[in-house]
Amino acid sequence: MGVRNLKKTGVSDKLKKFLFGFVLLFLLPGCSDRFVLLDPAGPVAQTEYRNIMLTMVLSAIVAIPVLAIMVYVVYRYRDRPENQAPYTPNWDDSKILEVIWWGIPILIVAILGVYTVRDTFSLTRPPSDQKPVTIQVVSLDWKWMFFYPESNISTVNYVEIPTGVPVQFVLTADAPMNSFWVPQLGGQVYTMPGMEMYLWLQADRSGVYEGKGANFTGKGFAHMNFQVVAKPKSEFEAWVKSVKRSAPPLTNEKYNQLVKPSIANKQLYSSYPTSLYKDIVNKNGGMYYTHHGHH
Amino acid sequence: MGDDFYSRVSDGGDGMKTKEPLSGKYTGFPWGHVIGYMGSILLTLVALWLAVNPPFSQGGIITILLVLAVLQILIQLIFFMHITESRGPAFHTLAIVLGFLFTFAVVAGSIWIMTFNSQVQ
Amino acid sequence: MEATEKTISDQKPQEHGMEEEEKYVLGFWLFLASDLVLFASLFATYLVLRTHTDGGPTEAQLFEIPVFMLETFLLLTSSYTCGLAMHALKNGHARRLIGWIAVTVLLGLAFVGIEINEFITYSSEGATMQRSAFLSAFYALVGTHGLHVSLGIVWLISVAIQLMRKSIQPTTARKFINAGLYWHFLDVVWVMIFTVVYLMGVMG
Amino acid sequence: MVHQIVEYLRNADPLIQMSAAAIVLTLLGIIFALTYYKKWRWLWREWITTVDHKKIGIMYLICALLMLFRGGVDALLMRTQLAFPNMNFLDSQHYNEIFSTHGTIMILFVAMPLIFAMMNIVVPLQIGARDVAFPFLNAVSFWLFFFGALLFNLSFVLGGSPDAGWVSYPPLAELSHSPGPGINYYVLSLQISGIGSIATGINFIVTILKMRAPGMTLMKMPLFAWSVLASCIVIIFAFPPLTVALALLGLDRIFGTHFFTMLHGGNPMMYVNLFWIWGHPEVYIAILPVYGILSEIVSTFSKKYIFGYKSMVASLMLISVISYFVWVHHFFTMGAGPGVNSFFAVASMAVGIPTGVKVFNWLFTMFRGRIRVTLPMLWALAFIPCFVIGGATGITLASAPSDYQLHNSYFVIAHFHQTLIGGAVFGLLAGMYYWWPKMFGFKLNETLGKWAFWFFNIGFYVCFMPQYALGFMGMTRRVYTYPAETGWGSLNFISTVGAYLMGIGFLFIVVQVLYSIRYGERDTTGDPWDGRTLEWSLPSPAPHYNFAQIPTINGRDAWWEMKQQRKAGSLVSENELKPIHMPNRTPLPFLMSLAFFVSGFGLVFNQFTIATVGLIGVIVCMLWRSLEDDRGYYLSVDEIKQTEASVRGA
Repeated sequence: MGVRNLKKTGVSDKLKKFLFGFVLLFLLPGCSDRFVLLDPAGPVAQTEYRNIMLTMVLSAIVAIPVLAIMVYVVYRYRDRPENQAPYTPNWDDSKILEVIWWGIPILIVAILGVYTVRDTFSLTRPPSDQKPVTIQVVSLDWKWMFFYPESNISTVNYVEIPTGVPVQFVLTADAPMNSFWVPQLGGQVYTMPGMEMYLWLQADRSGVYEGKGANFTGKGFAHMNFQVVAKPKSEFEAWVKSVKRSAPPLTNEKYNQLVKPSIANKQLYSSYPTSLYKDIVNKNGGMYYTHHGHH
Repeated sequence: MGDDFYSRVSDGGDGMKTKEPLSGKYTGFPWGHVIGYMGSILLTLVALWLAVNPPFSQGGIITILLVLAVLQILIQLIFFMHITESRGPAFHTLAIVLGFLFTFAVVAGSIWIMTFNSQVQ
Repeated sequence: MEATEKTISDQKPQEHGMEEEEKYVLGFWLFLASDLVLFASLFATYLVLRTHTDGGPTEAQLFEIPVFMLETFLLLTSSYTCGLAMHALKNGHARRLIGWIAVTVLLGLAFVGIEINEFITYSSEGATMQRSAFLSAFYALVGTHGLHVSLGIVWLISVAIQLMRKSIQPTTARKFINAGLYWHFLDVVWVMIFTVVYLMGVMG
Repeated sequence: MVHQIVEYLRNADPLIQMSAAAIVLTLLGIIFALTYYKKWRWLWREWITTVDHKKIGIMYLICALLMLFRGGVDALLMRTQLAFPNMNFLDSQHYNEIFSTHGTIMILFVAMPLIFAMMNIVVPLQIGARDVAFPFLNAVSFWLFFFGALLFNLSFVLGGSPDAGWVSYPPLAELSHSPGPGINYYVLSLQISGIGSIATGINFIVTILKMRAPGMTLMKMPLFAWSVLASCIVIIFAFPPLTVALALLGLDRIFGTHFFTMLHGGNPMMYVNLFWIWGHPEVYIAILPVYGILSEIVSTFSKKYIFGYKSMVASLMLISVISYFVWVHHFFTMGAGPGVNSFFAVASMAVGIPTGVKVFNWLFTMFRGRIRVTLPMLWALAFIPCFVIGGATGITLASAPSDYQLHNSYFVIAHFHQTLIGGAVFGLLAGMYYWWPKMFGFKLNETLGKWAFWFFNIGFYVCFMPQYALGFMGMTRRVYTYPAETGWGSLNFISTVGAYLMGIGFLFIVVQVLYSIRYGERDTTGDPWDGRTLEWSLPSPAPHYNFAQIPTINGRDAWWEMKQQRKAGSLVSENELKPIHMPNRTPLPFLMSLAFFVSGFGLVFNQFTIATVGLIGVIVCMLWRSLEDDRGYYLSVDEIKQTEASVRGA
């Protein structure tokens, strides 16, 4: 995060130092489990976490000295009669200095650029070699619908995934554009009507991870939260079986109810019409795009 | 454009015809315009012929069509809009060049961004 | 980027010399550069949406070669006659100048008439602006150009009236130069519409 | 339409009804005061029909400060709602309207007019010109901005505010999901003021390129003028995509087309794309002139030439071009593919290079200088650390993999407020304090100014630093409420406290201005800060023709060098005076923009008759202008002598 304003100014200086310390306290990794971005639970979130830290550290390498120089300069060259510091009103150019401060940012951007490109490409590939699970996601007004094409079960605002296995979320929307975000597992991808988007996530440890819609969609937007429960593969499979056994089926009529703007709680469905997901994509313009899962 | 022309108009309107033109092309037959017109008609016909009877692959044809269009635009800019003429710094040329750069950025950029995983044809 | 030393001097009141007129011409070029990007945005929209026909008419089904070729020739020729008008201006022939402007205006009117007829034909075939995203984008792009041409016609007429009243002076000359630039610029845009919309359209 | 409006007002929240009543009362009060003090004629002759760039600049400034007040109240309402978990101060709909109008107003009706105010007041004075290149067009720009802002603000009381965010993404902003007139207001008011912005861009490019005083080559031009040039280049190329995006959204909503709809092949992403082709350059439009302001202030109050002038010019130009190649970083998460994201990520980071160079150059301008910490310098000094941190977090957001996590979180909110408040607003306030004596002839009170500064500054950090942390806690932007279990409560509360501190800071500025009108130190020299550029060679406020005699320029920091050469005395030698040609005042810009407003208002409610009447009005005004023979008038030498004698207090 870099250093805050450290200007030399008596009492308010102390105040600012206090505030800075205060903010830093909240930022220290691990000091609270609520800093979900600093507590990645899978390889995707881990890559993104490292990228965030790298950019911050490299920016701080420039920012902190700049602020230090500023404090020093303002202190040393104040316009006071007794100030003995040199005064060179016509000195306005230095090739060497110019080369240095064009050079430093170029160098830093070059380093960051390399890592950024590397990570950007790597994030489009599955995070591990395990056989992946596919889950289709539809954002609605104002709820999240999940389909498991491999086992034909469906859920609302609740999704279970096996740990240690890459999960390919295939996302679309049957409502205004939203964004699918599970901070502890990895970053977002927009859900858009008629488009199929792909997002690889993986949980390496069991747990309950909060997910949310991150792109504004109107009145009920603030309530578009869902839970991601990661558990070992065997438990996950047992859960799928229990849903198939005990939950009601999702019919087209029921889905048409769900599409209407409303806020929903967790729901489970033992089956859904097999063409439902494809129909959702196509009715909103899916025919204009070639879609491809599993790269 | 037409900067040198201005100096003649504004240095006293009545002296216009008697004053020596700054370059010969302003008097007599408008060769530049005729050449530009012929060129643009020719380019249009060639483009149409290529589009109707494509002699090879579509991608290649589209590239050629775009090249022909750029030539046409250059004809308009040079023979009719006289973009190359100016006295003093050619700020207007700079502006138009920037305009074309950003035009390219908007069109090519949008296609690159928006047609990812979309059906182009 | 070194500038010219020549700037406004006190000797010539700035509003009455060539500097004033030069400012207008530079300003107009800047407007054209900006307008170019406006068309770029419309082209980008068209290119992204051209396949989104929603089961409705496609480009190849709609466009007719004789119609858009006629439009193209009318506009190219009007650009040429506008150039001849400029030639007349540079030689100080006020009457010839007004004559060529009149020819240009007539060619422009013919162009707009044919375009309106083209749009009416399409609409009567069910290809309205509300039918599909492709058609929305088509009408937006070609229609914006047509609107520009119509404005150009009004502008040329107004310049011609002023030329008839005041003959050639710095102000009227500048007004015609800008109107002429605008007219040629519309040809530049049309060349791209001809290529990207019509030719690539009939290629299918 | 009338029915719609009455229905809306009857069903509206009491808060809105009360505000509507307050607005009506204020208007009546203003009308009464103008009539009672017989000021209508004055208002019409001196302000509404003026084409003087200085007066237009002052009108921009007043509007911007009024809009800042409204945007600020919006901000406080939002922060109040978010201060605690599960608050019921505002409902979801109300909150959505408020954050949408807050964003739109702050960017388009505060940042832009503040920039235009500085440009208008300073640029001609700084380059030794008597006005801008096209004074008439300049007035048109202002009135278009004014009526655009008016139309936007009307939505609050007449029919409902836009509620789809300041970006108004479709399909949320389409008729299918936002049926009321709110988004129409958004589309049309931005369209109207946007036309004015493009015209301003063209106007100032021509002014700067063609109207500099003799001897002022481009490389001797003050950096503020350079920065305005860079900003205007961005304006003329970035605004057209916005025009198109809004026009197409408007066509969708009013004429039933399918550019961005969900059905019939529309593609909402294309709006997002077009919007940000404008949207990102837009923030550079706001920040580039601030770089110029900083350069002027730092140089003046360090009593030194700006360090690395050529570098500064090069970096301004570089930023204005690169800014056009970064727009995708606002939607990296749209899945445009790793190639696209990589290109735009690296381009976005590359903007940091020239920006970093500028900071170094400011530091080395102060190095071995003599620094006077006056009010403008204080704000400039506060700008630097704030902007450095904002820039650093910007680098994080530019890196696509980081952005996947931080996008749409409070981290983004903190980042762009840090660049737009800590950057643009701090810089513009610095500029306002710096040029205030030139505008009005008196200085603003230092003590009150320092109170304002500390409240605003400390408030800023208290408000926005916690928001970075909230981003790391996964708080998404635009939520109107959050449950207590999230643990976001304490930091949100701190943030709200900060927002109120900033509010107090703003009140201090208001008090400071009111106090100083009466008691502020009068500027009798015209050069209260020991300035370096030409505007300080003029009396404060400058006479309406600016320069009795256009000076000849020999070097950068022209006035500084003149002062070194001739220690005292006026620059004007009376015998060399010549009559000055001035443009006439005209009601046309006002009337034409009013016609635009009528047309826009009609379209908001799908009333095509009203819209057509407005458009006809616009065309009539244009034709009138084209055919009228307005040659301006001459100020005689005697009049100039008299004016000079009175303004210079001789």
